[in-house]
Amino acid sequence: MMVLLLVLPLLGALLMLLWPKVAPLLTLLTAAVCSLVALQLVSRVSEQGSLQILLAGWPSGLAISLEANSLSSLLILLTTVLQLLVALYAVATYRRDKLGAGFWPLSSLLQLGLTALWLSRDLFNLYVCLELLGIAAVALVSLSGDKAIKPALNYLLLSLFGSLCYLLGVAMLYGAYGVLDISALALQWQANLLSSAALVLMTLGLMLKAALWPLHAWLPAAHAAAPAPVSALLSALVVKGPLFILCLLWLQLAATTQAQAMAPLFSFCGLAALLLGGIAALRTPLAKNMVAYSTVAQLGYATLALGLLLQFNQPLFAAALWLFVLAHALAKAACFLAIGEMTATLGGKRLNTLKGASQTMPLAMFAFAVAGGSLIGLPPSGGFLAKWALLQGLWLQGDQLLYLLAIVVVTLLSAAYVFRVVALAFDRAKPVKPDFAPHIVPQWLALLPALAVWAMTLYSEPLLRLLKQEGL
Amino acid sequence: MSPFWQQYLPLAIILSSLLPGLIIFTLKETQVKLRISLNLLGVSIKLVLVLLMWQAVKAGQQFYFSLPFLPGADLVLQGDALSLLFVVLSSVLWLATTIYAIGYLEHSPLRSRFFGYFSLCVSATVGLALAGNLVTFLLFYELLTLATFPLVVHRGTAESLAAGRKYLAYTLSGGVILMLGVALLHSLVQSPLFTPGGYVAAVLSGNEGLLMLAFALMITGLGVKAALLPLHGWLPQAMVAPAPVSALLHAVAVVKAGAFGIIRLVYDVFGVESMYALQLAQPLMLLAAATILYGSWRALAQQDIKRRLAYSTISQVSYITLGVAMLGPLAAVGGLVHLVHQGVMKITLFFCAGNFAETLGIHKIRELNGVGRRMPITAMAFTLGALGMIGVPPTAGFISKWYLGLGAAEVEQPWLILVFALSGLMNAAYFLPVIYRMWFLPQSGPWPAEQRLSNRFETHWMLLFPVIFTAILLVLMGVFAGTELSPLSWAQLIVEREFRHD
Amino acid sequence: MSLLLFDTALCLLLLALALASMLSRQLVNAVMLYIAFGLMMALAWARLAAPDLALAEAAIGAGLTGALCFSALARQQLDITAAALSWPQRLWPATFVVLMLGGILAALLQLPSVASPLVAVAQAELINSGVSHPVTAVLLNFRSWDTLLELVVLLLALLGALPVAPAEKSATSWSLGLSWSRLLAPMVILLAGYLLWAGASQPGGAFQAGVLLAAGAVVLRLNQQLNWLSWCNFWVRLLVVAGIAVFVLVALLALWLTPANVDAVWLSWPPLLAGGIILLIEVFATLAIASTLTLLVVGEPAPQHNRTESV
Amino acid sequence: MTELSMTELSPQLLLYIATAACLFAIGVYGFIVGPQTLRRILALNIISAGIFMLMVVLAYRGLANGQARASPDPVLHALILTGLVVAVSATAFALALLGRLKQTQASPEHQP
Amino acid sequence: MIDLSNWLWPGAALGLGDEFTRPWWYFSLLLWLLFGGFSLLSQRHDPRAVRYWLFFVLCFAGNMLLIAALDAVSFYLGFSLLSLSAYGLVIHSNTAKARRAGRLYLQLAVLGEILLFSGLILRASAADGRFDWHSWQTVPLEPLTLTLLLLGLGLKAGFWPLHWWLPQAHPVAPAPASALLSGVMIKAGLLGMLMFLPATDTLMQQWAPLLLVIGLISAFYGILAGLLYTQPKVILAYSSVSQMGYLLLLFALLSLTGVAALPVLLAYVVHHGMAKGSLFLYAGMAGEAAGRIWRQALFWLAALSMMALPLSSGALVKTGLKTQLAAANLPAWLNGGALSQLLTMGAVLTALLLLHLAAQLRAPNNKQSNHTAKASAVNSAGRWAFLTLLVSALWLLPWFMVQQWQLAWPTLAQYAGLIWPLLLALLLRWLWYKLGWQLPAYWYNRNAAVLYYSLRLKRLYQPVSQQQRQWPAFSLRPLERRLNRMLQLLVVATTALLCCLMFVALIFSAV
Repeated sequence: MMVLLLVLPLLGALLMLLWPKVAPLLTLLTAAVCSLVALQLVSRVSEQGSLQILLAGWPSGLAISLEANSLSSLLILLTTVLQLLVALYAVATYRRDKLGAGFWPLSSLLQLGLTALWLSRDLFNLYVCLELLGIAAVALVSLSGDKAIKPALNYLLLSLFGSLCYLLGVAMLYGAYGVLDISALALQWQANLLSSAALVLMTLGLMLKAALWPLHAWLPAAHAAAPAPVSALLSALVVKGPLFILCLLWLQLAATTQAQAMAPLFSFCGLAALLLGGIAALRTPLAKNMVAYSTVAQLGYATLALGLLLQFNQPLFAAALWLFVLAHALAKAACFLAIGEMTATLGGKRLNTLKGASQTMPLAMFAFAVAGGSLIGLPPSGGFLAKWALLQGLWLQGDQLLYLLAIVVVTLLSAAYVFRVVALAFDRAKPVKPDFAPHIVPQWLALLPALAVWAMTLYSEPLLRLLKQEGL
Repeated sequence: MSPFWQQYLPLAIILSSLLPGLIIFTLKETQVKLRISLNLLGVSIKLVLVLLMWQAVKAGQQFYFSLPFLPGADLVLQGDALSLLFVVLSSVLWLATTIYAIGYLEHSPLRSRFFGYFSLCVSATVGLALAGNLVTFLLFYELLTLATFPLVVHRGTAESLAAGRKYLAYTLSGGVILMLGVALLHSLVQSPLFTPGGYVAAVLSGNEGLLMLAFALMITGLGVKAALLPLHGWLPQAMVAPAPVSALLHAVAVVKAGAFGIIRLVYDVFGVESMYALQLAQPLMLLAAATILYGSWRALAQQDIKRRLAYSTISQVSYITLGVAMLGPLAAVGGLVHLVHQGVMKITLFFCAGNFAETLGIHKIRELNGVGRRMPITAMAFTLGALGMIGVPPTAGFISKWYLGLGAAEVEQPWLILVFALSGLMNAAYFLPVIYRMWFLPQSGPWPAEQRLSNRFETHWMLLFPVIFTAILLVLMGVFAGTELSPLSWAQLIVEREFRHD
Repeated sequence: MSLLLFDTALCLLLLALALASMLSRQLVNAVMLYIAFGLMMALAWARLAAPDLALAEAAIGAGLTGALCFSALARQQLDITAAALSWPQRLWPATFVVLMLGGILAALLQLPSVASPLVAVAQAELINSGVSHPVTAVLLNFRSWDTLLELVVLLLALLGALPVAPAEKSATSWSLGLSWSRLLAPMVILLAGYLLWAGASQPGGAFQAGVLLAAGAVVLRLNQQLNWLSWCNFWVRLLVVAGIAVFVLVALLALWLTPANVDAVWLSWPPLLAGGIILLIEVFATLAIASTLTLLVVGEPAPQHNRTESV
Repeated sequence: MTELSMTELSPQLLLYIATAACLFAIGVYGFIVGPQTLRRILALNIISAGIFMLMVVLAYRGLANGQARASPDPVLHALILTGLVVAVSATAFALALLGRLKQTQASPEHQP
Repeated sequence: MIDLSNWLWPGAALGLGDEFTRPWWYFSLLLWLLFGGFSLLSQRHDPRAVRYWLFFVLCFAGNMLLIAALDAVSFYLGFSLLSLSAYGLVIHSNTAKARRAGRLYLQLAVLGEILLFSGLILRASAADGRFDWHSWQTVPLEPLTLTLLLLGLGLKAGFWPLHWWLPQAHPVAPAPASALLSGVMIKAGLLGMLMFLPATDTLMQQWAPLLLVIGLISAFYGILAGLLYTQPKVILAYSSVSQMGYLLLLFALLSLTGVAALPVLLAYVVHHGMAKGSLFLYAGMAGEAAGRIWRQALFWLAALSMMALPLSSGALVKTGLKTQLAAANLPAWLNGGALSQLLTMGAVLTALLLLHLAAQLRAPNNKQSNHTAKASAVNSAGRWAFLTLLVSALWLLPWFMVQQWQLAWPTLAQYAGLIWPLLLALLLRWLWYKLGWQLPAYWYNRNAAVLYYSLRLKRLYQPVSQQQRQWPAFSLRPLERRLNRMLQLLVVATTALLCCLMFVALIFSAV
């Protein structure tokens, strides 16, 4: 089943390269089949526990090991479903938006990279996946033409730098312990200078790639420059890949002393990201930049949850961390699709373009607002679930008033930037006229993930249970 | 009633406004008839369902519907006496407001959107009333915020947008703080069903500080919507919304949601005994009293009709809080019954203000001179509403004030009677001049913007009938307070159930 | 001792070259110094008992990267010198870097001197791998999944580069270069074939062979030969994707061929057929790598064609 | 491990390891400072060269110790090969992007 | 008794079971009907007749309701209905003066309402939430409750020192309305006291002497103040203040005599209502009486009854008052004899005031009555007929009183005691007239200071213009720009710092 998930997008991409004319169809087909398979994988994993494969049947250590636990399978499902959705959106708009033919194979390969990343439990294989992801992402960003080249290049260079830092860490660890498999490594792990240095290097590299504060500077430009479906994929999925590896490292490998030493820094970075990212999102005059900064801010939640998890070892924080990731992925995809659709239709990239959008493009605006609700954490959305888990954890831990206060502030900040847009959309004084009649299908497609993130709460109990016990 | 209905009736009540609302969103502006009939269909189905539920609850039946949500806190809808009080209020006033809004917005743009959100807003309110535990309550509380925002900014002018932003800033902050409090309480005792007498008593010992913190947080969160003193700033600004919205906001949806939440919190979460044990009532009482006086005081100086009404709301809603905070049965009756009475009175006043604005273009109080002659029925309704607000018998307002006063004496807080007296004086001071202008002064000039809305009546019949309806209602509720159908006896039933376990 | 002296000299040279490349004012100098650095690096690797890697590094680090850099340089004004940086602009990064270096060095001192336990495992499993050269065994059997993904990365780079590639200017061919390249081509193919074959038992393999082939192809292409070698051509595309496609198809076939009583494992070759399968994959991978690299390099227009493309 | 002999590595290995680390550091410095994009790409290549060199040295450890079955670590070599291909792919892509960037902005490059 | 508690608000009940509510009810009904009939004629050409009748009927309903109320809520309903509707009557003429007076009236009425409300609440609560005021009789009063009730009801009753609105509001209303105000409505306050302040209560008995003194002061104050005005209706209003003082005195005696004074109180109420009503009616039509002796005779008949001429109802009640005073067990510091002397002196002054009134009625500037011009002969005759009816009823009253309340006819000695103050007053008045004593002109017709305070109050809650709060204009934008610039640097610095921190933290954790 895992094999199918890996092979299908790859073969699909190859066929697309050979016959570009059928590429959209093939993308849809691949994504749809993969979604079904992923769904099956999720159900199987939840029934039978995690699945492990040693590739090519070699003994552990020599072979690359893959593991599909419930978290991985959920993330795979998320990836495939979003891929399907974005592909549908792209099919609906590619003629209008002049999306390059490269989009189809690239997005399929991106899916491959992500799936491989979620499954892999081998440090070096993860490096290859990271590179695959990075290059695919940059290639996708550069699709939108000349204006995107500079951010794309910047993104590529920083991403490469991050990967190389990670690679150095891998090399050091391999030099020290002689294994690459994470579970094997965890058995031999010692907290010494070498492992610490390796961890620091890997963390730096991964933080850079995941755009965690303060290494986020490349993200807004790159995400804003990309075409709408690409931004959706990037914000929703790509930045989560390095984050996933980061969590793997710190939760499975790092010794308690190391984790404890690092936790406050993560928490601090998370809070800073939330605050500064939120302020930036509030002040930026450009629509897509706003959403991109919001990604920076929202990633702060994940960092914060990671920090708290390391500090207190409370399973609720693990649940919060992954719920943030899931909810943010869905919500941000909806946001980018909606904003992209609106800016494309209304013709302009400044936020002012959205003036009166509630009138001209009600559906897209509604999608944005609904997704924004999850970003803020309004019940009963996925964002709320995550925040709830975080709050529960903090209250249970006791005496964490500073964090609670900070959470209140940043929640309000996120509300401020979401409703800044919404309020603008309700401005009926001088609404911006659309350049052409708004298309209805893309707007619905933007609405779907937004609704999905609210529907997440229907499965909150199993989700919480799974993620809590899993916690990586 | 069959078990099926016992389970699904609460849901059906919510859906009866939600579904028409969602359908209305998709309608075109030109499909007026379809929209109106959908709206009215929803209203009538809801009324019938509520009536059924009312009958059953009176007979002592319980309604319970749940969906799995968070661990330890399902999404629960339950119909008990207290929730029915609010549900009945909102459904009946929804009827009035719907008709009013149809008339009010007859030729304005974006009506589908307006009515869609309008129905959403009512659904959220009803859901909030039927919420069976704190988490469900929180959920609908936030949904209410979201559903009302588009209504507040409906006009889309710079002023209304500013008001909308302020509204959001306040209510979302409140929501977040409430969420914090709910989470804290949840971490202590989970979120069981609302139970008369509260459920925190079990964990009281050793957790006093945390419980007090939770209470303070939740009151802060609820206080924003209930417009308690330092948190009331959004309410006067939100006046720029169209009249039906203001009416709904003030009478049913938003401020009442806050007040209702406080009732729930005090009686069904903490319970009287825990409130005593934690000594939480006194600060709340002080706060409410201060709000009452402050609201009345600020209302005096307002020159805009709706602003004056808004400050009046700030003051009047705190009567409910005060009644709850006094922790005596009589005061509780007063507070609960004021929930209904204030709603009916305030909606009447806002309807009237809307009528003046729509028919004659009157927004300022000084423009009201002699309006009693031009629009006698509306002016009469306004007078009745204002007298009710002052607490003049036989209007509904008197009944609630009477019970509140009795309650204050019962719990031996006679200074509260002074508060009521002062507030009553100020109420008179800001309402009587208005009445005076309407009836006793001659018209001072041409009306600012007169429109001829009807040949037969003083204004459009859809604007007039709801006003008449609510005005009559408010007198009937005062005069026939002793009957079984009156809110008063229902409030007594609730209080009896709440205090019986003591 | 003399070996240590040699090592010291080599290391110093490497450092000096790298530093000079980073600090030189002019980009042209930087690129040339970098190429020199790459060659030295290959030397160092050869010294460290990694001749196949040295081959690859020479081909890539010195050759391919250098060529790419030059062609990129040709796009910018070569005489551009960097504006002198102010002291704080240099000093702070330097401090930071030195601190970091200190940390890393301190950490690296703790490395154990023994080799990884995997070496023994790999040696033990080598007989089951179907090839006799351990590196090839690791690449195409033990960790073949990495290799497959690596091929995908290469393909991705091509896919990314193609749309952004600037329009190619028509370049006139140079007759001497043409004759040279005609002479070169069969030799290159021969050499590549050998490398490929050798990979099974000695240093060498698909990648080195692919790079070599690519170099030849690029030279020919720049001399207006092999004009069919463009992305628009279906067969070229087929060639490019063939490496991955064959890899995957063979793996699927192997999966299908697995007897029912054995657990089907992804990418595991039947022991008997392993050698043949690996060779098959290597052949196609070589072709794919060669064509991909060629397209990557000549996807850009070359204003001058007397570049030393051959390795 | 006593304080004096902090490491068990031979001087030869130490020399190469130190060189590799220094290369990494030089690359990082170049990446941070280097004002032109091309220089940064080169810096990345130097970084990767440093890392690969470290890996080569690590693979060489067994030989330096004079162990019986002398052969360098094949796994590391394979990793290096894979890494090299990945690095060159990325470099090629980066250069392609750079070329396009230069073409679009005809003006001299101004770096962030 | 009509029990409405299941129908209206809880505890609602109406009935006339009491010894004083029944006569009060009939008497009020009579006066209302009489004045109503009079209004039919007098307000015939009133352009705002509808308004007049609306408030008239509302007042009527309120008054009747409050008398018949058996529970506090009904009483309060009637009371507020009466108070608030009377506002419409006060400002009926819509002149600036009327509006001013109306404002003052309303301010005080609302204040009174609220105080009454608070008092009732406390009282009801003390009685375990029972609303039935009969059941309150045995519940002991508390000082706060008593004060609140006295103030609340007193503001309606209008005795000193709560009389401010009375001399302002009564003169500006139309004649029948003033008659009703003075004759019936202000008695509502007194009725409230009778209902809610049981005479047998201990606290009440302690406070009674105080009330008695207040009543006396009020009686004198009203007259002395009245003498300083020249408008007939103002004089009459002050006379009402004075008479309410007597009534308060009687109310106090009620506690001191153990309810024996109740018949006198009732009789006094009836007497005053009719007499004052007649005088107000006459004052409203004084212009038409010029030169018609019969019409003027009506005035004198009413005035003499007021002055307690023997055989008049006035004489009967004054005598009753003195008798009760003598019978009361006064505290030591109140000398019964002195009080009696004071009462006599009060009688002199009352007579003097009425003579002053008569003089003012003759004065030319007071003769214009507002509907002289329009009134047809028939209308006018009809009105005079009503007045005649009233005055004759007034003079028939003594027999009724004796019948109804078993008041004793005064003895001759008592008659003599009534006569000589009258004569003394005549003498004084004559002397005054003859000698031409005149107070300085600015002592007369002064505007009451309370109007000024009323205006101030109004300005307080209805500011003429809203004060604009000026916020200093400032923008955060430059600051933000600077911050952004700093942050740009900061990001780099933080990154470096973060790396170092991470490393240091980890090294320490490793060691």
